[in-house]
Amino acid sequence: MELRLNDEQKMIAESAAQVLQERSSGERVRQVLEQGGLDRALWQEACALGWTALAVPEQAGGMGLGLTELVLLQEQLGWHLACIPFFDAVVAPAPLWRHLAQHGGASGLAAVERLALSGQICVLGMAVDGSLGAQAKLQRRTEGGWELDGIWPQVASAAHADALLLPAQLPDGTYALVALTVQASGLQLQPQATVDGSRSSARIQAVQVAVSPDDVLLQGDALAQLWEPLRQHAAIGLAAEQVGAADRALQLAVAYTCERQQFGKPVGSFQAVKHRAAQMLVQVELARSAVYEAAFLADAPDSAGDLLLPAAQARTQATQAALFCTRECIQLHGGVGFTWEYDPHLYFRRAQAGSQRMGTVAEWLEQAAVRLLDQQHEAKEAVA
Amino acid sequence: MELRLNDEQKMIAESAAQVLQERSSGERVRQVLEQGGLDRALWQEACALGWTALAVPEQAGGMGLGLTELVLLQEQLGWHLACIPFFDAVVAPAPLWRHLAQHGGASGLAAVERLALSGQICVLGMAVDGSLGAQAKLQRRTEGGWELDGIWPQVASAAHADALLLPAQLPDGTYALVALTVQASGLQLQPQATVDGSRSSARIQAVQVAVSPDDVLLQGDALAQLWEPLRQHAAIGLAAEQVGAADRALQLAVAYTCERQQFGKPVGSFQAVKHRAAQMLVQVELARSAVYEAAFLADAPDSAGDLLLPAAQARTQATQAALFCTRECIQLHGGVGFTWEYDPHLYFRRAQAGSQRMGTVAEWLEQAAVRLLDQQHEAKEAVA
Amino acid sequence: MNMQESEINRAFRTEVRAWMAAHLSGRFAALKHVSGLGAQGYDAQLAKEWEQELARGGWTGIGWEAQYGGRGLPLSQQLIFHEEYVRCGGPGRIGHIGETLLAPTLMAYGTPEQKARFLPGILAGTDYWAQGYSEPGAGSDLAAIRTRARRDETTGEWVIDGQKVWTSWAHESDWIFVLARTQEGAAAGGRHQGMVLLLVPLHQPGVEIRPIRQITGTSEFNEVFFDGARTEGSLHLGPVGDGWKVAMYLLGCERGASTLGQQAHFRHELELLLALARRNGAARDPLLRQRLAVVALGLQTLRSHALRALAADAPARVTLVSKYAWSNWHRDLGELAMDVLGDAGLLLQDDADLAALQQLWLVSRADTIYAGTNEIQLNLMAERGLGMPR
Amino acid sequence: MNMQESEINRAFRTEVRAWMAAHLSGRFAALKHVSGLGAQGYDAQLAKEWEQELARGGWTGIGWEAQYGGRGLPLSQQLIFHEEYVRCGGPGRIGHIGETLLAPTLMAYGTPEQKARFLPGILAGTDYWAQGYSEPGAGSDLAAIRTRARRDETTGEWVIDGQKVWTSWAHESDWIFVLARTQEGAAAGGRHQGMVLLLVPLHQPGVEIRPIRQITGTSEFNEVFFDGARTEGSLHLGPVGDGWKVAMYLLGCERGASTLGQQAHFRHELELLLALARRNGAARDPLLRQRLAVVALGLQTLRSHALRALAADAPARVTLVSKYAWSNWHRDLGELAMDVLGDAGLLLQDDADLAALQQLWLVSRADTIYAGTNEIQLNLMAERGLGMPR
Repeated sequence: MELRLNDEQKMIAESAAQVLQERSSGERVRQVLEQGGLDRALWQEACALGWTALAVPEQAGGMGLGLTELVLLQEQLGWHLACIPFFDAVVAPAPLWRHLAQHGGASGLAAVERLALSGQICVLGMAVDGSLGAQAKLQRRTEGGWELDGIWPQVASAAHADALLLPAQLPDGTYALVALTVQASGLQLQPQATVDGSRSSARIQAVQVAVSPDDVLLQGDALAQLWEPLRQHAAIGLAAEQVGAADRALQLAVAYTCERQQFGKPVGSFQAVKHRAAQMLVQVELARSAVYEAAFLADAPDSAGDLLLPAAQARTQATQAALFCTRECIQLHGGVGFTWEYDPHLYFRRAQAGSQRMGTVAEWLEQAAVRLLDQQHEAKEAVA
Repeated sequence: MELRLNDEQKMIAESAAQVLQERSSGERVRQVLEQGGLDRALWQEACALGWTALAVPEQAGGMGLGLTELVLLQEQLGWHLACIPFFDAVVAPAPLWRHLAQHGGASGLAAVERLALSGQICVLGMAVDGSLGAQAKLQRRTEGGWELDGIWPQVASAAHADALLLPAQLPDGTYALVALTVQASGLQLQPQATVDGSRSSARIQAVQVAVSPDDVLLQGDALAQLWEPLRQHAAIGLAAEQVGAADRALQLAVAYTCERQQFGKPVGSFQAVKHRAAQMLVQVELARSAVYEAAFLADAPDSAGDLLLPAAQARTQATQAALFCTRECIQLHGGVGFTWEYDPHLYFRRAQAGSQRMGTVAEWLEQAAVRLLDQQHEAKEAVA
Repeated sequence: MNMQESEINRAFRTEVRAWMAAHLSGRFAALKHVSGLGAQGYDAQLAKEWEQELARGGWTGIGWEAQYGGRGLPLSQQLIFHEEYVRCGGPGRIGHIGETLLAPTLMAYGTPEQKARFLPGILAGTDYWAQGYSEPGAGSDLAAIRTRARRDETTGEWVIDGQKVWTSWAHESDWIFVLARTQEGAAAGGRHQGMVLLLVPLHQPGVEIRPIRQITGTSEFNEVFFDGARTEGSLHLGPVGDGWKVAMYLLGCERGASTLGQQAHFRHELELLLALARRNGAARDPLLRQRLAVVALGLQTLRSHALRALAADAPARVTLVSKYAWSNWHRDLGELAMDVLGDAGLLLQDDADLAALQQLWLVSRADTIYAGTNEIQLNLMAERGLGMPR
Repeated sequence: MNMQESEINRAFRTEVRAWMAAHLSGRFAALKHVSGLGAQGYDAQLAKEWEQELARGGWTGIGWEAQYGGRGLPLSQQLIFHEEYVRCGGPGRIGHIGETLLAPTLMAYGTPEQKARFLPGILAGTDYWAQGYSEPGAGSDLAAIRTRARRDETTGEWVIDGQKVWTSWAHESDWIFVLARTQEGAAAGGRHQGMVLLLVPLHQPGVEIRPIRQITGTSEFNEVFFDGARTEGSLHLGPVGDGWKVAMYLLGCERGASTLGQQAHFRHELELLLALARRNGAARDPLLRQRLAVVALGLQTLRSHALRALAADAPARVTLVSKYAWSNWHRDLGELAMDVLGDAGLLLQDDADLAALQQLWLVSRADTIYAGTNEIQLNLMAERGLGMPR
């Protein structure tokens, strides 16, 4: 009943930490940031190591593991500020691949293999808040053909994508999810400069883009029903990244303050500094506990699929941890904390950007409040 | 242009501090609390010293001073936890006395003299949130007579009142304010046990209470127009009391931690303790600045009468200061902090009670937001 | 438990529920949901009889080895018991100092005679123990204790002089374990040397107990004065001179399965608050809604964290966080409760649920102070969890 | 001002506004509302010409005595000038280190020759000064400086070796005042002894200036390396050996009338934020509304507090609060700005107003660090404001 990782899970986390220590060092991250923000070599390594196939079902050629394993990897990637779009191209679409592999028949399996396992970067084109909310329309043009028109104003990680999964509205008002390569004729991808340089963004526009039936991966009720669990899964995955960033900010602050001398002793021996670091620790470890439990629950065999409260818990704890720890990391670095040369601001930017994605803390709390204060009440009254 | 007290104002504050040091010592307050919570001797002293007449207009026999002077006194009373209903019987009704003296003619002046200057405790029967909101009706019964029926569920300081100013609804839906002695036939006053034992409360009920025309002090538009400025004045006055309580909590914490020894030195020499005390100081002094400026603005000759933003500022800063400082005062006292014997909990109770009166912080912020975000915008658009 | 609960554990959970439903009834119904900690209407005599009822049901010492009369249940079932116990309304455990603190220390450090003499009474709910650690001058700095223990050369007895404070339930207890200074073993020097942990009967002329009135107006804690108090010469627990080490071992027993019981109690308080908010309209306030969601999610996180911290391989940086986290959460809950009460919170309420929330607001101020203040906890986390310099 | 503003002050306010409207136009319009502090598009050359424009208008040294070329205006009018200057969009003052820090120190400690030589250039906006205090190993602990100054026996000149850091605008300045260690006067011992404050020309071979790239990507601060740099033997400010005292006096000059200018700049940022919230709908969010009200009321409180702290008889516990209060308020404003920006905040914005809010978010992180970190401020408040033990 205790919340503990099994040996395989521990090994995944430890080996990822080792790989990233080597392949995504601070120096390397700096280099990649100057060159546009994508570490393609690391992405290829991630593919080679099977990270991108981790949660893809076995029948589709993946390893068939769960959110817990993704969370452990995503946490390490956050810790090392690894410049690969693991969240948008692996963690977020994972429930989609599972759905397609289980319910999509042969064409579904083929799509998963083509999009998730071919080594290309296939980004899920959610809105910033994790909703489908596209300003795009998909219309049938010929017997077997569709046409896509519209705008996706701000798609994270898209500037480096090879392929995109784009939501669009059907004539009946429901949504479809369309897979396209970035070379598709009529598709324009305009990279955007981001505050968090380690994660790209792009504005995407489609003008009369031809879409083959195979590229309409999912539509109507099936997509609508998948989306809420997918959003909750993704929120837990993003929370793991935030835990990693928060923990790294703590580690940087502790290391710096224990080395930096003022008034004849390490700054880290002053009680005010120690207490701040301890408060960061509280935030980090509570958030980690929340994220791990949420992932465990997602992977439990009897999981009912509804992860609203665990996701809300993971996201709110992790967002607060990341914001608090990265802010205090700057403060505890003193003067060098607000220089470009030192790393704290990189994590600070990441934390701020993360806080606005997949729903803000206030939005998750309101959703939790609906469940706790409105719905449970109604349910109880209905029973009574 | 600097914000500074004049010599007379300084003297008022200093002499009040001296009087209260002697007449409202910790020991005395304890004694009064055990005996019901009203220090009648101190009330009589307050009358004798002219404190209760401070802001009553000169033409009505008062001293004609302003909110600044009331605020200075109220702050001292809060600091010493003085057990007299100065807020509900002096500060809150002050604008009413001014209005009656200026616009109420001879009967108005007589009412002020009778109710405000006779030495009795005449409590303004506001709702807890400072609104008129009574569940009471005033109806004309005979040519010159009225009849009052209804309930005032929770009137602060009323358990010790000699007279009450009770709002009631007229048949046309507007309100009237009725003065009654507590002996009035048909008036029932049921004392309530309070969390903050230093401030009483009572449930009041009127059953067919006869009201003479002279006792209907104000009604209709005149009352409606007076009430909002009165509520703002009162909020600033209550904020002053909160500043006093916050400052006292700080003083108690500093005194205790500088005396208490652990690990071979005063607890107050530990940086964590010093920093907490300093954060209390920040809260106290900012709140004091906000309260003083609000009072200055209220007393300024060209004051337009609208004190919404200054009152919101004073109330939010002072409420937060009082809550923060009294909570931390308990914490910094360690084990003895949660005993009955030590004083911190008395201020803690007072701070919590104060936070719920005259509008909560959230309510004041929302009112300020309306002004800052909605109304100014409309005003600007109207001009543009 | 929501996750991977085995069939065996599910059955055990059902067993606990059934027993509680059958036994926490009749005269014991008055104890339902009464926290004990300075709570109004806590009848100590009835609570002791309830402990004996538990003992008869086999619910005391459930984790103890069979040789001590326990059931040797695994940690997971201990967790389930404590959680279900409180969920079913089980009252605050008046015997917990003996059962969860002293007994494991007796098992680790006690002589065979001490174990044989004291464990059965603890298990049966007939002997109650108080803790004699803090002193007026030794709170956060426990090593500053001054209570002295010396040997009576003629009788061999220990003679104790000094004063202890914050001794919970001393007025309802039979025995107290007292940390005291003695000359023996002090040769090595250092402020942690030369102490002894003594087992001392409370009912004797040399002991005076004075209640401390708390912020709530009630008294759970006491001052205990020792003026030539005596105990048998053999009743030191562990080696004389090494009392500090034994005392620290005992404190380490506090973190355990009963954590989940505490959290189940928090859950009960939270439910009271959510119910009030639904009733009085606070649930419709956009700001209070947010704060209610924060505490509700926060409690779930405390539980996740407890389950993570209870794992045998949990590192210090995980376990050290727990006390700070729950105590501050609980304090926040108390503050929120008063804001949800609103106007009503200004008056002392008769309604039991509302009164419980007001009590919570007052009582929870102690949570960040006793058993290591926030400040001490932060020191420990920084130094032991993060390796920062002293 | 809202309160009791005299006719004279009202007229003065009108005069400032009129002058600003007439002169902050044409080529100077590009400087409107540009804060200077690492802001994009801040043209240092134009900013210097603007300083000279101000000087011609009689708006530099307005509080200086007539003997130094100033207008000797009372504090109330200095406050009005600074407030109106920023309200009218006046840019960050590139000359403020010279005018508000060095000049008063020159007046207090300078020789007649030093005053005659340096004050006119500061007043005219032709000579710019940088501050050489902090070093890589001496930040919060300024007394740990290691930069050394010795006399060249042959020429009598001062020769300086060492490194300073966080020197604002060094690359745009002509002179720097350098706090350095010298043997002279060190006999008495103590780490604050044996220092000297030297006035040193920046344009010389022994001085190397390297920009520090900040969190914003721009560079306002520099490192300055002294490798046998030289200045005239007479250019020590105040007594040799007592440099610490002079340096502290200079820091004390930071608190002054220009506070209200800073607050007027904050007001401008706040207005940008409120306008954005009205535009993008954040103003309709019940939670963001509360936070917007908090910062708006908070700024008014900062102003109330500044007016109270500027009174001659304000006690230390009042004045010591100011820096901590404004810097943390400003940081909060930056965090709120990003939350109000929402999605848009993730992208680097071209729109000048939105970009200014993003800059604010980054730049304000420095506010709680430079000129005494939060931690140092809290120490000072506790020790000097509350008399708590060191």
